[in-house]
Amino acid sequence: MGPQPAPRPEDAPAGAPSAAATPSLAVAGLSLRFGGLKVLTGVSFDVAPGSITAVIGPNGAGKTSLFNCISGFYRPQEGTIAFEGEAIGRLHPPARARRGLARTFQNIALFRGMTVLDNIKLGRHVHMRTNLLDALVYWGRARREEIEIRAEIEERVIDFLDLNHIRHQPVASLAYGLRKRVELARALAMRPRLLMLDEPVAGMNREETEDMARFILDVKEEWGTTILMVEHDMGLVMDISDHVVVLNFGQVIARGRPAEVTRNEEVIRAYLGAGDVGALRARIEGREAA
Amino acid sequence: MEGFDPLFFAEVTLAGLGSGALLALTGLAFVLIYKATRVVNLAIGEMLMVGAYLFFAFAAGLGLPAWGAIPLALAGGGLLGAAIERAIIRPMLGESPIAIFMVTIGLGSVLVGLVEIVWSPNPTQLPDFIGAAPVFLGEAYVSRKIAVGFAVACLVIAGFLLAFRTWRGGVALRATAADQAAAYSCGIDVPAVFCAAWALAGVAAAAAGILVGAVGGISPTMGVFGLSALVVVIVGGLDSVAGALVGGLVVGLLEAWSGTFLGGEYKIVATFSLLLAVLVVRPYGLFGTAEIERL
Amino acid sequence: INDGIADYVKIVNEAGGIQGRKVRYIPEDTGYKVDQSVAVFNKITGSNPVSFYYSDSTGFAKTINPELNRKNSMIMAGASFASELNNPKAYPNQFVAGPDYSEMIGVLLEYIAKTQPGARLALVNSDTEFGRDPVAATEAMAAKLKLPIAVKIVTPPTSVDVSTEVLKLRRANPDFTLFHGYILAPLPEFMSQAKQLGLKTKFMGTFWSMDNSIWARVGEPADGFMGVMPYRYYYDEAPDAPMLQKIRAMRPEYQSTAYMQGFLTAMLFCESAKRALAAGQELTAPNLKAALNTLKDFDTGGIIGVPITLSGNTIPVGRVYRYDAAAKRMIGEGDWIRLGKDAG
Amino acid sequence: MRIGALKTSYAADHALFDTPVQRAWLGLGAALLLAFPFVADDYWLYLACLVAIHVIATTGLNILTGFTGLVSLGHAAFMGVGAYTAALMEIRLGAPFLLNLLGGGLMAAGVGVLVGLPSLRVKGLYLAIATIAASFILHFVFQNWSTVTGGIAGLSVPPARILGIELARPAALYWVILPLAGLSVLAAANLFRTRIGRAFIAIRDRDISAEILGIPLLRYKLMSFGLSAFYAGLAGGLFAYFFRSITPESFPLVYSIFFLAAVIVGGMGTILGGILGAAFMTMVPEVLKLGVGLASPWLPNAVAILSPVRTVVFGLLIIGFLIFEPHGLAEIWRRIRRFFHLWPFRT
Amino acid sequence: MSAPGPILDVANIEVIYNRTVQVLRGLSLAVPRGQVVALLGSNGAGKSTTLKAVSRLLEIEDGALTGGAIRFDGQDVAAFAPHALVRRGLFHVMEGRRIFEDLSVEENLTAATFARPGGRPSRGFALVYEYFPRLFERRSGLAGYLSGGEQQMLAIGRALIAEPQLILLDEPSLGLSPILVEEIFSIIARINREQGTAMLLVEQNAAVAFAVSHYAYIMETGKIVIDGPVERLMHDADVREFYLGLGAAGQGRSFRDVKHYKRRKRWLS
Ligand SMILES: Nc1ncnc2c1ncn2[C@@H]1O[C@H](COP(=O)(O)OP(=O)(O)OP(=O)(O)O)[C@@H](O)[C@H]1O
Ligand SMILES: Nc1ncnc2c1ncn2[C@@H]1O[C@H](COP(=O)(O)OP(=O)(O)OP(=O)(O)O)[C@@H](O)[C@H]1O
Ligand SMILES: [Mg+2]
Ligand SMILES: [Mg+2]
Repeated sequence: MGPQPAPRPEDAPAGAPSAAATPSLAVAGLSLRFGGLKVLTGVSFDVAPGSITAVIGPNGAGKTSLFNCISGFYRPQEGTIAFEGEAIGRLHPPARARRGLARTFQNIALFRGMTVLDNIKLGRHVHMRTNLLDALVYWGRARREEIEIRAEIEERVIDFLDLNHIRHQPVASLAYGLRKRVELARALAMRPRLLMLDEPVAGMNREETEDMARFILDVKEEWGTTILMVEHDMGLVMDISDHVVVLNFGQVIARGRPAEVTRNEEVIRAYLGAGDVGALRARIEGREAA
Repeated sequence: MEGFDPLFFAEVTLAGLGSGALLALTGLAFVLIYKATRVVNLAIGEMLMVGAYLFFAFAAGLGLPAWGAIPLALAGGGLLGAAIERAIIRPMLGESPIAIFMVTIGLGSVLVGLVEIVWSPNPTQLPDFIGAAPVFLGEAYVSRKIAVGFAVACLVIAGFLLAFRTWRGGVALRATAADQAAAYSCGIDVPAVFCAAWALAGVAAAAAGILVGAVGGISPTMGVFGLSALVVVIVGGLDSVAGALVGGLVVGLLEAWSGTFLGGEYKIVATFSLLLAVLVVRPYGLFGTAEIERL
Repeated sequence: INDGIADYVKIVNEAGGIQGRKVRYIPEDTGYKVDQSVAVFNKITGSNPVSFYYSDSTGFAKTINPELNRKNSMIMAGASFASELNNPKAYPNQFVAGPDYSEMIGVLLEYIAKTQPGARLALVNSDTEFGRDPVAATEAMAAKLKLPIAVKIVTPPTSVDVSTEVLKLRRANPDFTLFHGYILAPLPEFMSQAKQLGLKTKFMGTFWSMDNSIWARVGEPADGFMGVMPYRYYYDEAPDAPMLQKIRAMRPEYQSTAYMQGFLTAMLFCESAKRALAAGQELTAPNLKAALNTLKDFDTGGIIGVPITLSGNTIPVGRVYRYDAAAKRMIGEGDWIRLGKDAG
Repeated sequence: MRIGALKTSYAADHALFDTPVQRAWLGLGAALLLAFPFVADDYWLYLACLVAIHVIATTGLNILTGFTGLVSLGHAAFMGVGAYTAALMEIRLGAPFLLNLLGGGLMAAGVGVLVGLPSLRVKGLYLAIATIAASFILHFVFQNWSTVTGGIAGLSVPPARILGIELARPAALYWVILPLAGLSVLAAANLFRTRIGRAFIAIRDRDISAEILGIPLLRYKLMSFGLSAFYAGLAGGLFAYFFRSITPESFPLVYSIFFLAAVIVGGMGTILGGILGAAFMTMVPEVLKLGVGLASPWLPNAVAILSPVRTVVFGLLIIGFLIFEPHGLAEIWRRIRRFFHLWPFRT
Repeated sequence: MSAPGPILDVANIEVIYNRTVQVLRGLSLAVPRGQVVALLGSNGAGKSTTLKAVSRLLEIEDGALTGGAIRFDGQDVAAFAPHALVRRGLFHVMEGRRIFEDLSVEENLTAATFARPGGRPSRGFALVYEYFPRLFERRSGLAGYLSGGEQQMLAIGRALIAEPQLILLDEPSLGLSPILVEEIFSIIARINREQGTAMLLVEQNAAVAFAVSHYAYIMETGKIVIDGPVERLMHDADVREFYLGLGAAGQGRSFRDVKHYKRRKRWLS
C-alpha cells in the first residue's frame, strides 16, 4: 500500500449523515443515570457508514459511558440504539460484538497472560464455531478452524499493523504505544463493521500520533470500516474526522463538520478553551510579568 | 419441642448474642488486616488458637495470674501478627490476591503443626479466670463467660469504630490498601501501616482466642472457629468494622437458633446458607464497599 | 497406643517369641487420614508378610476391609470401636479389642438401670461418624431397660460454645447425660455450666474421653464425671493384675488408656498366633480368626478385670469409673459388667 | 545445544510437541509408564494410581483457578459428588464401570455449574468463600441424605470390572487410571489451543473487557466450573473404585486445599503444572515418612511428631513456593530445559 | 536556602527491571531550585522510570537502580525510604493520577498530610481549595467518580498539601480535555511562581510543556539526547518536527498528509 490521495472531508460522499443511506449507528434519546447522577441525557446522533465520527467533550461528559452503552456494558434507562437498522439496545455485549461492533478501551485492556497473537486471535472469538467437545478433542474441526484464522490474522491484521516482530511476545512486556496498536489489531480481528476507539492516541507524542492516524485512515479506506472515536487531541480530530459530536454534561451541545464545531462558542467555552499554546504561554508569561 | 417457651427463647437468644460477640471480635481481626492490606486471611482462626495457647503457656505453664498472663498473651499475639507480616506477607506485596490468600492457608497449616509439636495435639482446658457464678438478666440465665466475652468484644469493637471515625490512621490504612505506591508517594510509611494492622489484628485475635478458649477449652483444631468468623465477615462485608459486629451477632443468633430448634448438625449448613444468600443479594456483604468497576 | 503394642511385643520376644518366632512390629504414622493409612497399608504389606495389622481409624477399617478379605492373610484390629465392625460376616478378618461403642453405652445403661431404675437420660453426640455411631442402638437398649430419653443433643464438630446446648439440657433436666463422640472439649464446659445452673444430672462418657491424664488437667470441674472403661487403669493395684505390674516396671510414669488398648490388642494378636501355631496351622486370616474365637474366659493378666470371651467381633465387657478430683484418679464404681451374661 | 526449529506451516506452529526432541522425550516417558507395573511393587503402584487420580483432579482445578481465575475450594466436594454417583450407579444399577465414571463426571459437572451460578455477581475471594459454603452444604448432604449416601457410614464399592476382568488391585486399576489421566491432560492441553481456552484466560485477565469482545461471561464461567467439576467427578469416580469405600469424611475441605496447593506448587495456568503439582504434593508425605524412618534410630519419638511435621511442611511448601517461585514447578522445569537448550553456551 | 546547588541532581543512572530489562542507560539531568524542567521522550523511553528512580518507588515494581547517583537537596536519595523522602520535600505525582478511588476527596487530601513532618499542613486544605475550587465542591464525594481532570487536580492537590520543594509530575495532561490541560498547566505555572516549588515535568504534549518550563530534556531509549533552555529547543528543527508537529516553515502539518514512509529522527540513526 502506497501513499494514497486522502479525500478531504468536504468531498467525501458519506462525510455527513445523509437521510438516504441507513446510518451505520443511530443513537436516539439515550439517557443513563447512576443513582442520582445523570451521566447521559437524551443523546441522539447518527454515524454515517464509512465515515469517521469523533465524539469530543470535557472530562466526565459521558463519552466513555456512551461507548459503554453502545457496546452493552451499561444499560441506559431510556433511548434506542440501532446498528445498521437493527435495534440492539436489548442485546448482550457478545451479541453486539457478533454483529460487528468492536472497540478499544480508554485504559488499555489487553489480556496480560497471553501473547500478542493470542490476544488478536481472541478478537475472532465470536466468529468461530468450535464447541467444548471439539476443543477437547482438537483434531478435526477445532484444528481446521484455528489454522484458518491464524492464516487470516497473519495476512490481514498482523502485516497490516506491522506487528510481525512481536507476535509471540507476552503483551505485558510491550511498550505503551505498541500495546495500543495490539488493541487495535484485536479489534480489527473482530472483522468490525463499526470500530469504536476510546482515546486512541492518549499519552502518545506527536510522532506516534501520526502513526496511529495513518492506521485509522487506512482502516477506513482499505477496509471500508465505519469509525467512531473519542479523542482529546484536537489536532487529530480536526484533521481526520468527517463528523464531530460534542458532549457536555451528558448532552449533545453541537454536531457537524469539524470546522463548524470548533467555531461554536459553547464548544469553545466548555471544551476547547483558547486552544492555542502560544496564547497559553503568553497568558502565563503575561501574568508572570504582571 | 413442645410449645413455645419465651424464657427459653430469650436464653437461647442471649447465648447466641454472646457467642456472636466472640465471632465479631474474630471478624474484627480479619477486617483490620483486610482493610489495610487487602489480604483475606484464612489463618485468622489459627492466630486465635495461638493466642489462646500463649495464654495457656503463661497462665498454666508459668503459673502467672490472669492479669499478668492476659497482657502477655495479647502482646504475644501482636508480635506474632507483626512477625507474620514481616516474614511472609511483605515478600508477597504486589502478588495476586489469590496467591496471598493461599499463603495464609499455608500459614494456618504451619501454625497448627507448630502448636501440635510444642503443646501436643491433645485438647486441654484454660485455667479459669472469669469465675463461674452465672449471670441472670431478669430471669434469663447467661453463662458468665459468655457475658464477659460479650462485654469485652463489644468494647473493643466500639473502640475501633470510634478510632476509624476520628483518627487519621484510619485513612492511612485505607489508602495503603487501595494503592501502595500511591500511599508511599503521599508520605505514608506503608510497611509500618502493614505491620501495625497485622499486629493489631494479632492482638484482637489473641483476645478472641483467650475468650473462646475460656469457654470451650483449647486444642490445635480450635482454629476452625475462624471458618465461622469468615462467614461473619462475608456477611458483614470484608472491609467493614461495623459489618463485623453486625455479622457476628447475626451469625451467632442464627447458630443458636438453628442449633436449638433444628439440631446441632444444622448449625453449619444454616450459617453457610446464610452466607450464600447474602452473597447472591449483596455480593459485597451487608456493609462492604463495592469495587468500582469501570472501563 | 504405639508404646502399648511395642511393649507387649517386647515382652513376648523377651520370653522367646511365639513358639520360637519373633514378632516384628512396624509402626507408621498416618495422621488419621484414610488415604495416608491406605498408603501405609500398601507399603507395609507390599514389602512384608504381615499377619496382624493395627489400624488407626474407622474410615480406614472400612476402606481396607475388601482388600483384607481378598488377601485373607492377616487379621486386623484397631483404634476404632465402631459398632459396624461388630459383624463377623462383613468383617471376618477384623475384631475390636474391647466392646464396640454401642456396647460401651450398653454397659453404662446397665449400670444406670441397676443403680437408678427408670432414670431419665440425655444423649449428647458430636455430629461426626464417631459421635453418631451408637445412637440408634442406644435408643433401642434404653427402651429395653425402660430408661426414658429426655433429650437428644447433637453438637457440630467445630462448636466450642455450648451454652445453647446447656440450656436445652436444663429444660430436659435428665438424671444422666451420656456423651459420646468427644475426647474432651466441650465436656468440661458442659459440666461447669450445668453445675452453675444447679443441674443434678450425672455426666458419663465413653472410652476415648476416659483417659485419666486429660481429666487431671481439667481438675476440679471434672469431679464426678463417670464413664465406661473396658480396661483397667495403669495405677490399678488389683492383685489379679500381674500384667499391670509388669507395665509399671517397664514404664514408671502414667500410661494412657490408649496404651492399654494397644497393649491388649497386641496380646490378642499374639495369643491368636500362639493358638493357631499350637494347632499346627498356617498363619492365614481364617485360622487366626478361628483361633481368636476359641478364646473363652481368657485371662488378660488383669488388663481387663474379668476373664474375657470374644463374642462376635468384640469383647463386650466394661466397668464404670468415676473421676475423683481429690484423688486425681478414675475410681471404679460397681463391678465389671459383661453384656449379655449378667444382664437379665 | 539445539538449534531453533524453523516452522513452515501454521499447523506446525500449533502442534503441542513441536520438535523431534520433544517427541522423543514423550515416547520415552510413555515407555517408562508402560514398563512401570512390571517392576514396581504394590506400594509404588498404589502411589502411581493415587498420583494419576490427583493429576486428573488438579488439572481440573487448574482449568478453573489457574486459567479462568475463579478460585474454588469446593473441588473435593465435587469429587465427592462424582464418587457417590459412580458408586451408586455401580451398587444400585449395576451399570458398567466406564459408564459410571462418565456418570460421576457428568453429575459433578452439573453440581459444579450450579455452584458456579453466583460467579457472575460474586467476584474474587468472595467467590472462593462461597465455594467453601457450597462444599459444606454438599458435605451436609452426603452426611444426612442417608437413604442414598449411606449417611456417615458411607458406601462400600464393589471392585471395578471391565469385560469381566476384575480390577481390584492397583496393579490392575493402573491400566485404566493412567490412560484416563493421560487423556484428561491431553484434552486440557487441547482446550487451550482453541477459542474456548483463550476465552477462559481472557476472563481471568479482564472479565468485563472479555465480555465486550464477545465472550458471554456467564456461559463461559459456568463452562469452566462444569468442566473443572467434571474432571473432579471423574477423579472422584476413580477414587471410589480405588479405595472401594467412601464416606463424607473422604472429601473434607482440606482435600480441596490440597488440590489448590497442588495447582500453585505446580504452576497456575500451565498444563504441566497440574501434573507436577499433583505428583509433588502426593509424594511429599511419603518422602517425609521415609525421612522419619531414617531419623527414628536417633529420635525415639520421631513417629509421634510425624503428623504435625507433615502439617508444617505442607504449609511451608505452599508459602515457600508462593514467595520464592510463584510460577511453580513448571517454571523451574522450563528453566532447566532452557539451560540444556543453550548448553554449553550460556546459562 | 542553604545549599546553592540544584535541588535535584541525577548523574549517570542505570535502571534494570526484573533483573533483566535495562531501561535507563546512563541518564543525567538536573533541576535547579525554583524552576520547572520538562522531560520529553517517546513512549517507553523511560521517563516514568526516571521519576520512580528519583522517588524510590522503583523497588515496588521490581526495578533496581544499578548505577549512578541521585541527589536531592544535596543528599543521596538512597539513604531514605520513599515516605521519608516525601517528608523531606520531594513529592511524586504518579502517572495515571493514582488517586484513592474509594476514599472521598477530603480523605485523599488527609492521606497526603502524612507527608508533613508535623502531620498538619500549615494552611489546612485552604491552599488546595483555593487553587482548585472544583475540588471544594466535590470534597465529600468518592474520588473514584471524579472526572479525569478533577482526579488530576486532586493528585496535584495532594502534592500541595505536602508543601514540597520539588514536585515530580508525570504526564499531568494525560487524557484531559484541551481546556483542562490549559487550566492545569496554568495552575502548575502559578504554583511554581507563587510557592517557588521546583518541578520536574514529564509530558507528551510538548507544546504545553514548553509553555510552562524553563529548561527541557529530551530522552530516547534510556538516555538524554538533547537538552537546553526551552527557548533554544523550540527552534530546533527536529524538535519542531517530531514533538511539535510543525513543518519546516513553521506551519502546522495535517495528520492526513503523513506519509507512510517518514523521515526518522536524526539521533536514532
Ligand atoms: N459505573 C459508574 N458509576 C457511577 N458513576 C459513573 C460510572 N461510570 C461513569 N460514571 C460517571 O459518569 C460520568 C461520565 O464518565 P465517563 O467516563 O463517561 O466520562 P468521559 O467523557 O469518558 O471522560 P474522560 O474524557 O475523562 O474519559 C462521570 O462523572 C463519572 O464519574
Ligand atoms: N514494572 C516494569 N517491569 C518491566 N518493565 C517495565 C516496567 N515498567 C516499565 N517497564 C518498561 O520500561 C520501559 C520504560 O518505561 P517507562 O514507563 O519509564 O516509559 P515512559 O517513558 O514513561 O513511557 P510512557 O510515555 O508510555 O509513559 C518500557 O519499555 C516498559 O515496558
Ligand atoms: Mg473516557
Ligand atoms: Mg510514563
